[in-house]
Amino acid sequence: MGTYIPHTDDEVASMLSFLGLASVDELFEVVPEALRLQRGLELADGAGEPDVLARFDELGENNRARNDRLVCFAGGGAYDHEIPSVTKALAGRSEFVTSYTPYQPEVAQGVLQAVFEFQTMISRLSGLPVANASLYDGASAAVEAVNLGVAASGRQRVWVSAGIHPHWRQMLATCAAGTGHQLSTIDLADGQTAWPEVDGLTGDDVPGVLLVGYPNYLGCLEDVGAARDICDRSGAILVVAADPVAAGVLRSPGEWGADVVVGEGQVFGTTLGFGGPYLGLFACAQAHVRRLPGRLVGETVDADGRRAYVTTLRAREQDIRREKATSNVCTNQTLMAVTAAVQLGWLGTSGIAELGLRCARATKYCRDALLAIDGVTPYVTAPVLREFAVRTPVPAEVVIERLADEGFLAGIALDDGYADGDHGLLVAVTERRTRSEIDGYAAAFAKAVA
Amino acid sequence: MGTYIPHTDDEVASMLSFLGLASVDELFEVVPEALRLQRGLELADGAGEPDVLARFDELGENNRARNDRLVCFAGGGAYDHEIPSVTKALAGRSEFVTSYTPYQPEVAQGVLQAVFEFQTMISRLSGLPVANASLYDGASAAVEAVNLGVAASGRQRVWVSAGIHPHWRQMLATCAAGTGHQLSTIDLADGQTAWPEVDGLTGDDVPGVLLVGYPNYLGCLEDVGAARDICDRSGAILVVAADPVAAGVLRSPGEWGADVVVGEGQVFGTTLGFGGPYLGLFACAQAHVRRLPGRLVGETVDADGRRAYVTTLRAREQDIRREKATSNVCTNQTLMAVTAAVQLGWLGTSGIAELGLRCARATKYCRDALLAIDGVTPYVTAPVLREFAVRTPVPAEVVIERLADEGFLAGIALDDGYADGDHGLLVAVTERRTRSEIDGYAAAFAKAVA
Amino acid sequence: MSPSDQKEAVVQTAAGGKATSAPLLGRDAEPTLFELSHPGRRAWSFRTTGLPETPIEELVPAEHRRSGQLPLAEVSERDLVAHFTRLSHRQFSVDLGAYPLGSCTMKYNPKVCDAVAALPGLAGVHPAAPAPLTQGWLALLVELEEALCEITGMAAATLQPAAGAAGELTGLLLMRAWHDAQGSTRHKVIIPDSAHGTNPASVTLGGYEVVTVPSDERGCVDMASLRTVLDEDVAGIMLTNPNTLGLFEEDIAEIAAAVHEVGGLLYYDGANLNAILGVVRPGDMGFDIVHMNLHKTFATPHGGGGPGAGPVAVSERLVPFLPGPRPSRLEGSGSPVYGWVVPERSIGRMHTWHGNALVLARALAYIQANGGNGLRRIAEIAVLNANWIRQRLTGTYDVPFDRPCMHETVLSARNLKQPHGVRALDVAKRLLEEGFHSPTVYFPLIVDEALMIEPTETESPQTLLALAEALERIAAEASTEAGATMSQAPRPTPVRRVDEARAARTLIPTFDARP
Amino acid sequence: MSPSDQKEAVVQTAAGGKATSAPLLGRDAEPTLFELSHPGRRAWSFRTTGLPETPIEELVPAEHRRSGQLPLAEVSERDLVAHFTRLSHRQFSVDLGAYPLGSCTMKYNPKVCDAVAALPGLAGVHPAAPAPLTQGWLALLVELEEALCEITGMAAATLQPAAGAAGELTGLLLMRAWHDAQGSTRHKVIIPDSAHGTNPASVTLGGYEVVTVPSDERGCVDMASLRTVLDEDVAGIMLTNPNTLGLFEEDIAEIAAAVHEVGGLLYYDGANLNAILGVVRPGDMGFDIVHMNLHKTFATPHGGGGPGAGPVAVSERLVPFLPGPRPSRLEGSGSPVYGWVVPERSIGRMHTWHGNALVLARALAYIQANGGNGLRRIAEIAVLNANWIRQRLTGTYDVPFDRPCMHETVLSARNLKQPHGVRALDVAKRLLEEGFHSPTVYFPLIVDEALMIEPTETESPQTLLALAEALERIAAEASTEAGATMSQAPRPTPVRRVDEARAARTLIPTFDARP
Ligand SMILES: Cc1ncc(COP(=O)(O)O)c(C=O)c1O
Ligand SMILES: Cc1ncc(COP(=O)(O)O)c(C=O)c1O
Repeated sequence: MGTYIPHTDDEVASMLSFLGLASVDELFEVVPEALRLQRGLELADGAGEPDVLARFDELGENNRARNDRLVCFAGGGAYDHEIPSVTKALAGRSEFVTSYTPYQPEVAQGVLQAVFEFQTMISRLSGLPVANASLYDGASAAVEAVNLGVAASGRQRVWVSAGIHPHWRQMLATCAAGTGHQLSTIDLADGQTAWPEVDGLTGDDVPGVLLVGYPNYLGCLEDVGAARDICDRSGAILVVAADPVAAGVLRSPGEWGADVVVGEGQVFGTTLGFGGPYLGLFACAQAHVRRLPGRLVGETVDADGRRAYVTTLRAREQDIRREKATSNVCTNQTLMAVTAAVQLGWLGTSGIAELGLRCARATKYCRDALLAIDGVTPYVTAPVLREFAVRTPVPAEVVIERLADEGFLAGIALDDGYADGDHGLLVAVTERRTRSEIDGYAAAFAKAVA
Repeated sequence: MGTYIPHTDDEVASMLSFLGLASVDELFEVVPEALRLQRGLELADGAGEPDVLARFDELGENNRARNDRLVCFAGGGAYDHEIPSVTKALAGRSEFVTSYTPYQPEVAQGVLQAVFEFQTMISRLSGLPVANASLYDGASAAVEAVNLGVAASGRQRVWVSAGIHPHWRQMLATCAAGTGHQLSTIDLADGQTAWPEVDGLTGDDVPGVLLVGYPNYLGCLEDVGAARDICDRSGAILVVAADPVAAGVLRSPGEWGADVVVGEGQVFGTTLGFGGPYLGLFACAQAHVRRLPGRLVGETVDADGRRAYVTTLRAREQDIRREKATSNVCTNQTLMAVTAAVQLGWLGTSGIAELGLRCARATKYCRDALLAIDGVTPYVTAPVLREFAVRTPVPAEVVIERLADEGFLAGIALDDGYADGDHGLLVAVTERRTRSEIDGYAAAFAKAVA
Repeated sequence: MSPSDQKEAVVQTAAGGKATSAPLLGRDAEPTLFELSHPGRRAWSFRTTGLPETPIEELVPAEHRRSGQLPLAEVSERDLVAHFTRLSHRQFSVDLGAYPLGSCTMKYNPKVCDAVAALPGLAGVHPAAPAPLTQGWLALLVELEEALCEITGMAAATLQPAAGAAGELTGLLLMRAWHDAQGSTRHKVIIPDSAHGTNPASVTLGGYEVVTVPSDERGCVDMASLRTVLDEDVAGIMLTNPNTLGLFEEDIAEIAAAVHEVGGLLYYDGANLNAILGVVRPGDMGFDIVHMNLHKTFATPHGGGGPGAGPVAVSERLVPFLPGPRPSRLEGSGSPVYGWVVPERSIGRMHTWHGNALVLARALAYIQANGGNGLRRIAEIAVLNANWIRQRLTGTYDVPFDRPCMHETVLSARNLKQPHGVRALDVAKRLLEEGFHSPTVYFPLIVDEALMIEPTETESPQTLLALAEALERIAAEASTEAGATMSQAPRPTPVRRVDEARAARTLIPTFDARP
Repeated sequence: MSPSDQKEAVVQTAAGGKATSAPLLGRDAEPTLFELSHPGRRAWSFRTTGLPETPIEELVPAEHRRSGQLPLAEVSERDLVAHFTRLSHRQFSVDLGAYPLGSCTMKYNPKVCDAVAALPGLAGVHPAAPAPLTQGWLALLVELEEALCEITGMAAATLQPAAGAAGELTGLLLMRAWHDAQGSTRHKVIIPDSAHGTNPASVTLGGYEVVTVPSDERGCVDMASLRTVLDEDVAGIMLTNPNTLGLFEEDIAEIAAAVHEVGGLLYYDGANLNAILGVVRPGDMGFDIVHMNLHKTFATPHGGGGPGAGPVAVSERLVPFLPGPRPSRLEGSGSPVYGWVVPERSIGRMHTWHGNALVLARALAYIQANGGNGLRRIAEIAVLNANWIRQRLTGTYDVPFDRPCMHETVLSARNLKQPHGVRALDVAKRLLEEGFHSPTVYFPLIVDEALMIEPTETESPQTLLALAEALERIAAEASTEAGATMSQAPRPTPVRRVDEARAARTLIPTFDARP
């Protein structure tokens, strides 16, 4: 049996005798007899490390959609971006991996400084002055942003663009059951949010928060200015769900006038990993810093006046504020934040720009190639950056199934109300896709829909 | 182009101007014009990391004999043993990987202590009081041992058992061309060295060194006592080439009376890696410590009396002793020594015994299974531990080729004078081989020789 | 160019090769990546794609194009590596030494689980790939769910919540959905005054009002006061058992009966599950909803603050409300086929995808490595270690509740206040100098000068002894002259005591906000 | 059982969880693994094989069976990890900071090469597998050989030597084989007095006698004295160019002519190849035999002292003598097929297998990443960095040979001797306190108080400046009171100056030899 317990039987015996106990069972005498489990757990006995590894290796073999076997054209919030050896090596250092929340800053400057650098980078990406130390994922960041927006605006009505990832909207709905927020989904027209007229609305109908994607779920670039305009006229808080990978080429949400920016940070060095752990990004304007959810690292000095870092504005947090806290988040995704800091350090000023540009180039090339196929038509015409949707003559599920046999993960079938009766496929093309991969994909695609 | 150079063009320019130079070419003016390369190197331009990785991944795909695809029954000095995650993680720490020889002990206690612990473990394994910090591989350790033996005995004649790995014997011969040692190969009789009579030999014929394997290349357990006896009677130095993986179950060479023990340390946590880098093990009796080749770490104290480690007896070494050095080795295989220290720490007292026992069990099971096959006969009858040879009705090369198609690396074809006209296959069975693997192997084997 | 000009040229940029911030060599501050940045440097490289180099103008409409560059650090790969390697040397971790941080279960994280999480067949899978292409992952998740249900004694579980707090909110939303389904609207959720801060915070997010019940002199829920607050308006109660004092709520059966009596549900905060693995199961205690912290009980590494995973298991009657879609073994003969199923009355999603999948994989690997037998052993030794420390330190430190504890023990440093005003904080900082991470301090709130010590089962008796001796030395010091200087601790660390007040007063949340 | 008995029971064993030996927390010594050992503990686990559990008696004859157990450390995985992690924190490395260790070329080691060396398709291949099953490896080795030949200007190379010194011996044996083939027996090999110690040591192992030629005032081989020792008994000469003073041997063509004149061969010690990549090639200088240190020039990590790789390239006439078997591209049409070929007059094997294969793979990856253009740039910047440091420190330190240097520069600390007797050793130790690894000291032997500084191309101008400023501070200190205390350095390190004399006097080579 594999075990990670150091104690030998003699040691256990001598510790028990120190406690005046005759057996380990006596340690649990406080547990009412009637409640105790009268049998062993019905789980297999412990296995050695090699056996365990072998089992999981086999599980992996049963996943056909691994990106070392199927060339990945799927996106929808999870992308197959380059992860250099240096990011894996540094973010994998055991000091980062096996430590916890920096409660003792004197021995946690490593994580604290890395997070401080992460916050700085996310602040620059979003164009807003403050970013937190991470949230669970994009969806949970959106939920927190809506909570902040409602508290800040004092209004429960939330206008959520249909261009927001459907899973995010589902999670918003789940959480609204608790908070009582009123969510209104605002439909898209040709890939962009068709915001309703706000003037003249009264009472409950006046939105307190607007949530828009940039680019949105269909990959389209939204007119964030229009949303900003509504917020100016209604006093609503503008939350932009931005794809951070585009930050090197697109105007920053801050520049567009966002009050809060959220995003999915998986694109910065975190593996696809079947959806997690990922990285919830959260940045906001100075005005909202005391409503910021999650941890925040700040710079200060130590007793000798040396520069030092520490988690700060703790008075917002649940362990101090309890039921009045801005959020309940405690454990977050710090390791992914450190990973993103390394990855963004690796990218740097020129790399982040190059990354966005390369995604856009590959996407255009791929989109043109697919639209050249008989029966494949644009899903919408709004401008896209690194992801796009097409209408397919056969169900998207069938396209995906057929292309898997050709060595491609074709994309994501549009559902959740997008497909409007029609067949829609969402295709993402990252900087990792080569011309020959895309040509091969288009050829297989043509066969699949012929 | 991938580059690891930080300098920007402006920086280069300002550094040049600081030196009063107009161009980088001027840095090389000391190089006679006529000698300078008048063209660029005829090598492809630099490639980015992902392209480089992709190329090597493809090279790997062209190696059919990878142990994640072919179940490994090959040995002959390189074995497919368990390498736990913990060994990879710890020996892979960049402090161990990217440092060099501990010339500044104050900032190299990590490597120094790890090597000190390694030396202690190898000393215990060999049954001798001193072990060095590693040599290149088993063969080079054997060469150094013979050099030591000749110097210690003052006699050039070296009796080398034919049970020593043929490649080692070839390297001994290569180096003897320089040292002038006279090597005599002593044949095997049914798997064990048939030492000639030593009494009555005179002058040049009297051996100064005996070199015997334990177990030997055919996997057989030699009567080391017989060799010891010859040494006692002739004053020769006894060098035992021991398989360290067997140390948990076999009498130690030191107990057998070895003066020097050498071995191949790959078995302790180092990957097959197509033969390198491996780990040359070297241990000797106290009497020979001043003739020890390579580095030696010793315990001492620092200025505050704190326990500390440092490389010692440096006066033997080439950087001080120059042409009178005991050896020319400088860079050795320290990282593999650290790896072995971790692996032996992981194995511990019970693990090293279990390892030998499991190898022996699997070997017996496999040998019995093969010998049950028509036409497959024992190569020799001497007792074996974790490796054995069989005679095959078809050439061993053919067996290997056929079993590769069935998913097995069948073993090593005996040549270099072993096969004595017949077909011989050397088979190694480590603790990693399961019953179903061995059964499958035997079944495929039967088909292959039918 | 003179040396001084030279200096000009480069002085803006810090020296990436200078290592005085590595504690091995010195105590300097490590420059930020931005200070190591030099215009024009780079580390990145991408695949050669062979794609046309379409200009940005043809790709992004003018109004969407960013005007200037997005400034990030510009460093060489060498400086990037040196920077983060030095930072790692400024960071304590479980791999360096004991981390008895109460309530956090900082046990050893087996390296084999890292290898599992790095397998290309698991790490390289896109979460939106259809079920037929991800059978391995689905099988893994179903196996984990089943194991967790067996361990907790529940009927089914969701693996979506990304951490404990997310699990709590999930549980409260399940509570709400359940009561709605019963057609009853309730407003209150009861929590003990010893509860972890995430509990009340989650209650608020669940749309409930917190009702706090005090602990009695035994450190357990005060039954009397509980009964006074129990009524039809109570949706449920949140408990952790053993509670945050490390004490087992012996009246749990009675509590369960009383709460169920008024139609309320029992929520189990599983942060302390390590104490009872294989010994007693929340389901058997009467709990309806259970969250687990896989990053505690099941040894998935804490990552400097995350990621974690907080699966929620429920009793039969709550299964239809679980978040969806759920990984499920589909009926049918032959080798099992897996797919996604949405419970008919699901509260909806609680994660963008399927939860922190690679953390879930690590936890299953850990469960398989230990096995049913090994898991119980974990609880036994964790409790043994905690009681040994408690016993050993009784008398040296105040023991607010003098009863056998479970996997952790809460002591108090209030006895050290005289003569030199030594506080729990000082003990925590001073302990760093002894080579141990500090316990959790000032929690639970109901204990004054609390020191919450959780050794976990992976620390040896020798480590426990050394920890106890260190705490004894500190207590002894407190009464001597040394006690007066304890506020100086820690001394050997790369930074000394950090000015938290200043950080909050003049907020510097980014490098750009520096004065 | 009383606390004190308790202590008895465990005190023999050190506390694996105590981290005061990690410089982050303290300055204690780290216990050895043997002191952390406790009877009965274990970390190992093997595959479940399902094989019969045959007793040892049936497997190993009595006379071969070991009597007692083989005692090793018995530790938990947790303690094993903590021990080696703490040791790593007590170790300086390139990844932590600049390492200007002259002659060792401690440049940054790209992480991508680690990934290459870890590929299952390379790392998992048995070296005895026949050629048809290892085509990828053979192709890799052939490509590397070709690249190295292009870089050095030679005809063919062997990849077998495991390090530079092994390459030297290989080269000398090639020399011997060549002369034998010419039917001439020669006894002498010439080396300059500035040569690295491995050169004379290898000469002896090659069966030759060392003849040393002095350096002239320029720091180069003294032509006059060379001519006096050149005769028909000279088998060859070993040179490194640039030499160990970091100076280019400008008379190399003349030297080559003179040596060839008497029928001798020229051996190139490639330790300093980094300086001339793509600029000038040993082959074009007239060398017949060239060894390379891949762990220097081609950035394969030094591993705390190894592994390295020391391929030897030769000119056309020596090809038939190369060690074998050699990986070769076999003639034939279509996609290339690779196999092993033994040169007809091969001197034989110089490695058990094919050399340090995974090191060779790393080097090829590095060559491909940099490319032909990148390799020349490496030489340019390496030389630029060294000259900048040299120029900057001229006047502060003695410059024994006042000429432009190549990739490294040798300064002397003799000017610091007065008034406080500060020596090169003190400078080296004091520099550690400034956050840099020390240069090579007291080598080459012909320079008194030598400080041999090789910055390499991967250190930035900012790092160079900081290094220069540190060395300037130290020089300034030497003349002040601080100079008197410099023998105290290093101060912040986990151990202070180590007593080397004592280590040699009372040898403790193993834990078991401790008094
Ligand atoms: C008792 C208790 N409940 C809940 C939590 C919250 O868990 P998490 O940090 O995973 O959100 C914690 C962990 O900090 C805890 O200790
Ligand atoms: C000039 C010179 N020659 C030869 C060598 C020997 O190389 P290696 O250490 O790889 O055996 C070295 C390295 O130390 C060296 O610096």
